[in-house]
Amino acid sequence: MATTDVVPQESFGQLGQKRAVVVNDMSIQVATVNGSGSQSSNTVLLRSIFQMGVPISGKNLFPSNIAGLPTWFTIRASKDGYIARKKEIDLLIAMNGETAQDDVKMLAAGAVVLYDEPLALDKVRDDLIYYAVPYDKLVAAVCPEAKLRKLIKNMIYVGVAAQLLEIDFVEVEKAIRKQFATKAKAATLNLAAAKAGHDYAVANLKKRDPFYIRRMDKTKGKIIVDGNSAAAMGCMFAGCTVVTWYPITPSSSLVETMIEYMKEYRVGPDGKATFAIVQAEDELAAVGMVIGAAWAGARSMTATAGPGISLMAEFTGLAYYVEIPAVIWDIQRVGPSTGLPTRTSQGDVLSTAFLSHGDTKHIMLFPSSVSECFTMAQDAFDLAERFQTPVFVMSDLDLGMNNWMSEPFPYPEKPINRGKVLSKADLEKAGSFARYRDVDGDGVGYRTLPGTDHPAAAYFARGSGHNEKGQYSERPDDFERNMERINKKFETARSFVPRPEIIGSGKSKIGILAYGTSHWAIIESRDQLSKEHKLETDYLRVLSYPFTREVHDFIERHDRTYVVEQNRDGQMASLLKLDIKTELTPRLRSICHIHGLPIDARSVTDELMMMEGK
Amino acid sequence: MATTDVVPQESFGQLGQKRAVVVNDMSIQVATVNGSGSQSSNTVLLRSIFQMGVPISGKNLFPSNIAGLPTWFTIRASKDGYIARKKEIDLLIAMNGETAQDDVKMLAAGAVVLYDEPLALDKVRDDLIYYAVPYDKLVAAVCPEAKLRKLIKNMIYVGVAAQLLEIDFVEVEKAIRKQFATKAKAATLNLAAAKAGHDYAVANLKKRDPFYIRRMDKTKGKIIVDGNSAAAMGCMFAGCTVVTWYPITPSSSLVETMIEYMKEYRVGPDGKATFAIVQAEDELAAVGMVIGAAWAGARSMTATAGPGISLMAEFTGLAYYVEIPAVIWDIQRVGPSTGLPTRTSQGDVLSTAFLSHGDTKHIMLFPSSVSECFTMAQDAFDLAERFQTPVFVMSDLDLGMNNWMSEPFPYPEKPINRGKVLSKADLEKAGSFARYRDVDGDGVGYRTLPGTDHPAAAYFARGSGHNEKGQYSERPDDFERNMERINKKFETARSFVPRPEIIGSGKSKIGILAYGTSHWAIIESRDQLSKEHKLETDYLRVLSYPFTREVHDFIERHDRTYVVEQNRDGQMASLLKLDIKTELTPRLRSICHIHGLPIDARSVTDELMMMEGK
Amino acid sequence: MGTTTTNTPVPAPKTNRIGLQVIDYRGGKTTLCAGCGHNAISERIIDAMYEMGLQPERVMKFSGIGCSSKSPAYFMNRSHSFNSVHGRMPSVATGATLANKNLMALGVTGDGDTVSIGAGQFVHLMRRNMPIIYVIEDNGCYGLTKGQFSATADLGSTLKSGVVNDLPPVDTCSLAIQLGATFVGRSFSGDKKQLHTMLKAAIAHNGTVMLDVVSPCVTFNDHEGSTKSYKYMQAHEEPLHEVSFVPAFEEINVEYDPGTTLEVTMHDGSSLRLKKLEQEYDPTDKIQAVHRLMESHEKGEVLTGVFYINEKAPSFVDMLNVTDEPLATLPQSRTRPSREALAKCMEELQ
Amino acid sequence: MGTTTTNTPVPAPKTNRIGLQVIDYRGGKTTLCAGCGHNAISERIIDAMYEMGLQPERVMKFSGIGCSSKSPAYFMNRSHSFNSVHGRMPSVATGATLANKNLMALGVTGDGDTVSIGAGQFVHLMRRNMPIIYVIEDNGCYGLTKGQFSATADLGSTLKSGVVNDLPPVDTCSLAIQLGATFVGRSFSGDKKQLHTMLKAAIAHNGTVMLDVVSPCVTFNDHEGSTKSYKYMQAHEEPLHEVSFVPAFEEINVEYDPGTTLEVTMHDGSSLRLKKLEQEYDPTDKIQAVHRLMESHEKGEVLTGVFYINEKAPSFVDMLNVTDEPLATLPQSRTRPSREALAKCMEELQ
Ligand SMILES: Cc1ncc(C[n+]2csc(CCOP(=O)(O)OP(=O)(O)O)c2C)c(N)n1
Ligand SMILES: Cc1ncc(C[n+]2csc(CCOP(=O)(O)OP(=O)(O)O)c2C)c(N)n1
Ligand code: SF4
Ligand code: SF4
Ligand SMILES: [Mg+2]
Ligand SMILES: [Mg+2]
Repeated sequence: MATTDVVPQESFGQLGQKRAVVVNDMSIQVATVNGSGSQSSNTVLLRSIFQMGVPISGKNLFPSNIAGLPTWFTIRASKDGYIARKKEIDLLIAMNGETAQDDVKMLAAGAVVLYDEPLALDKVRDDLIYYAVPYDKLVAAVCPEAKLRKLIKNMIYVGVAAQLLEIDFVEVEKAIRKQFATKAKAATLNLAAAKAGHDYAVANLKKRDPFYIRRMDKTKGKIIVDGNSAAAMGCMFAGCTVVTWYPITPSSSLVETMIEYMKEYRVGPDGKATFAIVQAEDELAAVGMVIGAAWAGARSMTATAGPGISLMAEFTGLAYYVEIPAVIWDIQRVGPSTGLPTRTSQGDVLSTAFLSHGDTKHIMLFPSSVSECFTMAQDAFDLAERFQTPVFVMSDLDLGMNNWMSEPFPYPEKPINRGKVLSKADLEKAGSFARYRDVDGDGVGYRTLPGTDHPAAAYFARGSGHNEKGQYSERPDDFERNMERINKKFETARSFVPRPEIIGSGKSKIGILAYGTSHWAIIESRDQLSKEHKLETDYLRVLSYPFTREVHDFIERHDRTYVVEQNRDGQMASLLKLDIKTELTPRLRSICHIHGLPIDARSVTDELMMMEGK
Repeated sequence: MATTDVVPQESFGQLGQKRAVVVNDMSIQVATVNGSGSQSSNTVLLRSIFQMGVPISGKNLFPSNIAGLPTWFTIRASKDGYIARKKEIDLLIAMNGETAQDDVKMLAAGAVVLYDEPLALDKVRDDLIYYAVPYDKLVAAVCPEAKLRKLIKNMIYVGVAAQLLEIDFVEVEKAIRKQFATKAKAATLNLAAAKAGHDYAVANLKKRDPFYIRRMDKTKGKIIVDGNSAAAMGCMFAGCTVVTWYPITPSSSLVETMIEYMKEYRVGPDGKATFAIVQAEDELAAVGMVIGAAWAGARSMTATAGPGISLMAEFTGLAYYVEIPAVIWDIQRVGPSTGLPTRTSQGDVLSTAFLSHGDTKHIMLFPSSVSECFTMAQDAFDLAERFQTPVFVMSDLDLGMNNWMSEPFPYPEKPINRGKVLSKADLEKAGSFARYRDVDGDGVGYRTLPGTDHPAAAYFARGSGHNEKGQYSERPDDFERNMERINKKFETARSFVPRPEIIGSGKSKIGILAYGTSHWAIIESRDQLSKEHKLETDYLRVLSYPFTREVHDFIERHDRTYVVEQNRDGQMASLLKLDIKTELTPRLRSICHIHGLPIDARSVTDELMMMEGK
Repeated sequence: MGTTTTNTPVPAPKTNRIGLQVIDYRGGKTTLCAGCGHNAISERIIDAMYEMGLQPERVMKFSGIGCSSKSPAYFMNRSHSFNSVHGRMPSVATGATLANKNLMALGVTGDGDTVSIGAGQFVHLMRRNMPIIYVIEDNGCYGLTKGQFSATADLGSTLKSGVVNDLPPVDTCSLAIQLGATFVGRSFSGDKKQLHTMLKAAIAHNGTVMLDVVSPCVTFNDHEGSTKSYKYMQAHEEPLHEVSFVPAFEEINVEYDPGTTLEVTMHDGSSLRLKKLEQEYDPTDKIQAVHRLMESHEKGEVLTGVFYINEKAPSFVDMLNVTDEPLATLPQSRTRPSREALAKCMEELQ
Repeated sequence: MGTTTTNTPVPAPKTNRIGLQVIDYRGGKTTLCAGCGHNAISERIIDAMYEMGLQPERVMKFSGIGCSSKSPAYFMNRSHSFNSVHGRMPSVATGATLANKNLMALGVTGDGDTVSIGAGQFVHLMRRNMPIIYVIEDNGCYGLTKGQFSATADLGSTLKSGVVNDLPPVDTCSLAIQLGATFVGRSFSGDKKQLHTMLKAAIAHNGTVMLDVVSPCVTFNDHEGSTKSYKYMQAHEEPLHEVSFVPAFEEINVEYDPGTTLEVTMHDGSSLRLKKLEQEYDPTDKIQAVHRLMESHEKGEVLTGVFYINEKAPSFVDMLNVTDEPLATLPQSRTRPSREALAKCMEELQ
């Protein structure tokens, strides 16, 4: 208890005059060591706030390592519903001695530090608000089993923080029970730990900071889920039947979660599965299996990250040219090469658009939210089969592995569309067919599936030159005609891919264009620009490549369009330059972030204002 | 002999009034079956004309197959030195019954057909000039060994054609002796065959066509060679020490020729080699070995084609990010996928520029001639080591595998430049070093080679995030700084890569931009535009990516710049759009050819005039 | 007398048990070199499929890249076929088999396609025991790229140019056996009867069939100094036993002497009979099989026959326990869970 | 009494034959889990290199991607190191060895890196008998991606989650032997003495050394049901013999009984001694080695020791017959042919 007194009144005074209380608007950072089981405590703290009705987001900043290295978990609570990463930390929960000093140094004056007493962080600076907690003493009391203490310890700070922020303890208890639903003993232990923290705070900590969580009703009926789980569900409901994968961060959890869901919802009463999920030996094999399965008629997919995408280059060209549907999830992480495997990025956009040698162009979808991970799963399969070509869903680590709040996902009403497939009956009518003939003028030919019981059903799929019937051909005219038709499919796709989201009055001269997870920073930045700089902007969020009319029109309607993205070379801006009327390209401006942390609103606002020369 | 009479006077008359004789300006097409040994007859015919002092080029249009399918060999003789493919065929030597009818149908009226009597091609059209030759009779006479006849037969048409075109037979004899220098018996046989053809023509064929080859002196001292052999020599003289490869058309001959040259010129008196050439198990292994060898200090290279480039995507990203010199020859063929393996293309430009996930950009060189294949070999190694990054030499099948006339290659006077490598002595002075520190402000750090005998010499090369010293780091600032520095290398390279070739008065409003083998069609097309349409143009030939100032200035100085290339999507035009001032992009126009045959001047001229709206 | 035959009845064309003629199993005209071993193998495949009475529409053909990989175009035009990329056919065939396990998958490839660039996928195909017939048309070189050595070229064998191979060959058979394939053998494109019989047995097998068929490249590897030439094979082929096969659907019960002939009953009831030509050999014994292969390799003989067969092991598809209908064509009612299912998922996340 | 020691003379630090201390062979602080088998292997490598007296600057370290592939950062900081891409380290190590054959190449990798994504390059590295020491830190799973099964996981072994592995394991040792590696053995990260000795012998060998070292993943694969756990290994490790090693530079002549101990003289004069623990076993007999490995696998024992050694076979580098100096640093005078040479080339083309 003495600990709380060590904070000298002066230093508290130095914090300047009394600050107005800050309610439901803060970001909390928990600094721990990975493998120390802090995951569950953090989830409990997150859920407790969520259950108070306050919008939240949780981001885990973890190392590419299994145990023993620093990890930071950031919880943002925002009454306004801002869920992008916030640059400034308001409350630091310092549990990791190795980084504690730096963590504290990074804080802005007036921030709050909740620390493990032995770390004596209050010595570091005198412009912060400190609370010390003797975790080891407390944990010893609640957890007789010494070897469990390391894990339990973390739940104590949840109790302390809850008390300091005035989070109703019943919400903490509820969250703990949910977290350990299947493990009664763990639940009891953790509950005791949280309680101990809570009680300690009540007895020993004098509230000296302005941050409070107060009940509101902005999370009613909402769910919390990560993008990979949402994608897994989406693919399951999209009728996916063959899944192949090779483990790679941050995509592994997509398939691992899918396995669980499929086992539960896609196994018949006879115990037989309506799916096959195969762990391949590498990404070449994974995509090869996807292509083989799709050719034979399955809705097949794989999930990977940058290195896997690069390894899939040759096969992607095969699928493009043989015209085979394939759905590939790229949960982007920081490249090039191995890069930063546990950091987020939008760095695969350009190389994926033109993946493989020769002339190739690929359809890409850009989900921004967990609900889009769910809905775009079906879009991806429908588009892949509609246009008989690979479709890449470009998610990222931030979306895929972090916790996001969302409305529950709507049941898909759109029936599954398998595209142009000829049945035995069709063939009996037609008598014959030419696999690569543009019958409907949309560039898309009709295909047959192996096993179709008709002597004319078969065709020869080959990655080498072929004519309309799929027969081997080296004729210049056959080749040229075929390539132009394939290009036509891409043009046709423009009016089938998801249309962009456009926000704003449409009256501003300034446009902002973004995609994927950058969206959340833009939402917040536009308000900052408006509030702080009286700068109104229009905003277009790209959902797909190729671009639709709206994208062109948007750029045409604005003097300047800032393209905001999380890579070095302005990859989306590049795709735009290659696609829009060349007269418009001078209107594009790039704002790029490449440090691997989810992009935040403040940086966007500052950079944009700088470029506006203000 | 009767055969010649069957051409009725009328039909001959129909060819219109007497045409003026055409001297040293024609294109000859030999239609045969591959594997029938026509290669050597064609080379002999080519050389005979060459020895007459007439500029020539020879292009082999062969199938992706070993034996038994149609092949066309085109020889162009041009007093003006035009060596691009010519669309119209003036003299067809029809040896392949399978294609003879089509071959004849494709000819323009007035063309000449030299055919195998039994094919009775004179029945097909009556607006051509026919000569029939009873090859089987003739060959039987000169070649007792029945099984050799198939091969010898082809030499007969050389004799016939020589006589018709009035090529001095001594040149034919000389060419045959050179061709079979090591095979005395074959020489005698082939000479007899040529003579038989020649004598037959003298005795039986009445010259009724206007085409003649007359001595001139435009080939004195020149050599005939294919681009792959030139590249092989270039790499040998550039001091290459480690070569890895995996066979793939059209790149195999580059390494196979290099093996021969290296065995002859790079083996010491002790019988020990100053090189290692390894046939890898695939392209991933080939480029992996190149990277390992380059890291350890060797000048290493590999050669491949599109499918190999795609397979090298992941490793290329590693080399880019770990900053390892590597020279990769891409002898481009028609993609996507297997595509047309024996046809030419410039279709890998865009995907190679951004090969690999994450933000990557790669240096590319674009040879247009065999002499540039030779000189750019050293440029490639020097640049790779100067900038510690992969360098791609983008040749193509037309350049790599066809016969080109050239001045002899000059001995390289530029000393080999190994770039920034620290020796033991350097380290003793410095005491330590940081592998990835930008000491000189050009973005390029200093490297050490394994085996450097100094305790501070070692560094840890890794494809994961690292700081200046190469130590593992996930710090956002380390990553960002490093990526910006790598980008700086690319910017620095702009002033080190080969500068473009600029032709023209500079006064025209219209510019043409091309690269690689498209060059030869442009040279001719500019003359056509000028002569036929009074349209003067300026011309810039790009030799490298990134682009140098001159490229930007050229586009700025012209109202319109036509970018001519051999792919579907205007890949070079795309790179330009991403690089030049955005205000200039509206000035670019694309002219693209994708049928796999070397681009010809006439098509360029017609398309350009159409786009000029004339 | 040809003139007199006009009014004799035209004999009904010969058909197999499902009423198809051999022509129904034919493919396009080959573009391979005359005399190429690959062409003979295509012929054997046609005969075997015809005699086994498989419906062509129930067969999927797969290949990588190479002369050998072109051959699927030269047999069974009525079967779907996928000529994929170099060295990665196993994954494509695996995927297709997952999508429709009720069809027969036949992969035809080369030694380069398999053991050079394809070594990785080959290893894992064998390991999974996927129900796929994998035929290597093995000529010890890269035919389509003009005859460079492949990884099955024997130590000391030479190229036409005289260049000597100084790397040891990979024995695809002993590899396949150890890795998990359940029907492994070697034959020779020139050994009509043996190859034909082994192919029929292969069709009856459930699981991965790996057949390494020596198939001379007449253009680049049929010279003196080649160990994959017709000459060399005629001199060194060493049949382990005489194979004969009686399909399940055939009534005729051929007599055989159990003392000299070993009978393996296959899971569909067919029987594979191996007439001993040498010491005791039990083709169901992995260890012995590998041992024997390594031995004969040291002796420089090219052992042929069925080296290993396991009719009990479940295939990868069996282990996946997927529904009986092909996954490829399941209706939405089977592949999209109910509203209740989604509601439940959402609830868990609230 | 600690207080009294102050004025006793400080003993000179222990050094090896080239005057270096153990610390000169140390690396950075490990970031692997406490108790990870990989850490123990790093320690053994440090000791072996120290005792063999290799100059750290003369060693190149290579790895792919994985926890195991991180370990080169934890030993020998004074050696150049290349942490490349997943599954393709063999090619990188091969290239570097071509560039400088006079350095020692040590590759450290994992079972996933080697047998899953890396199977292809593994096969060809072994086949070439490149002079590289290739150490697999084998934990039967993908540690770095949180413990999925790798291709060395045994049939029936389980994940923590209870999921059962239904695919057969790949035995990297019998594969390596058949493919052409010339020094092949298996050890256990917990078997300090054996691993230490085998590593020293490995250093003395010329050609590919393939060591499969079972190295438990304490975080994901050290539970009941795992066959790569410390417990399981303690119970099932079956040493084929007792290995001891006498380096060439050591004078001491340890007595041994030829009746019970087999001595293999290595090409640098060192001697590897194998004290029989069982029936006759000749480690120079390929066929027997593979046979024995397959047998013990059927018995469910984890055989350890040096299974195969061939001191006669030339390495790939020997066969290339390259100049004695490293290719990497040859001067222009050696790598650029003369003017006359170019003139000759041009003449031939005229
Ligand atoms: C990625 C890639 N690399 C190289 C090639 C070139 N290539 C085509 S076929 C072939 C080798 C074929 O050898 P094999 O499989 O033995 O077939 P064969 O022609 O001998 O029957 C190669 C290297 C290719 N098509 N793709
Ligand atoms: C191309 C690629 N695919 C996937 C991954 C993800 N990945 C990293 S390590 C690893 C497996 C490592 O397993 P192993 O080699 O056994 O090493 P361990 O961690 O078990 O020591 C995988 C799949 C990657 N880094 N690169
Ligand atoms: S080259 Fe060889 S393998 Fe290819 S078709 Fe001809 S004979 Fe057959
Ligand atoms: S996860 Fe497993 S393999 Fe990786 S460091 Fe931890 S114990 Fe070792
Ligand atoms: Mg072959
Ligand atoms: Mg492992």
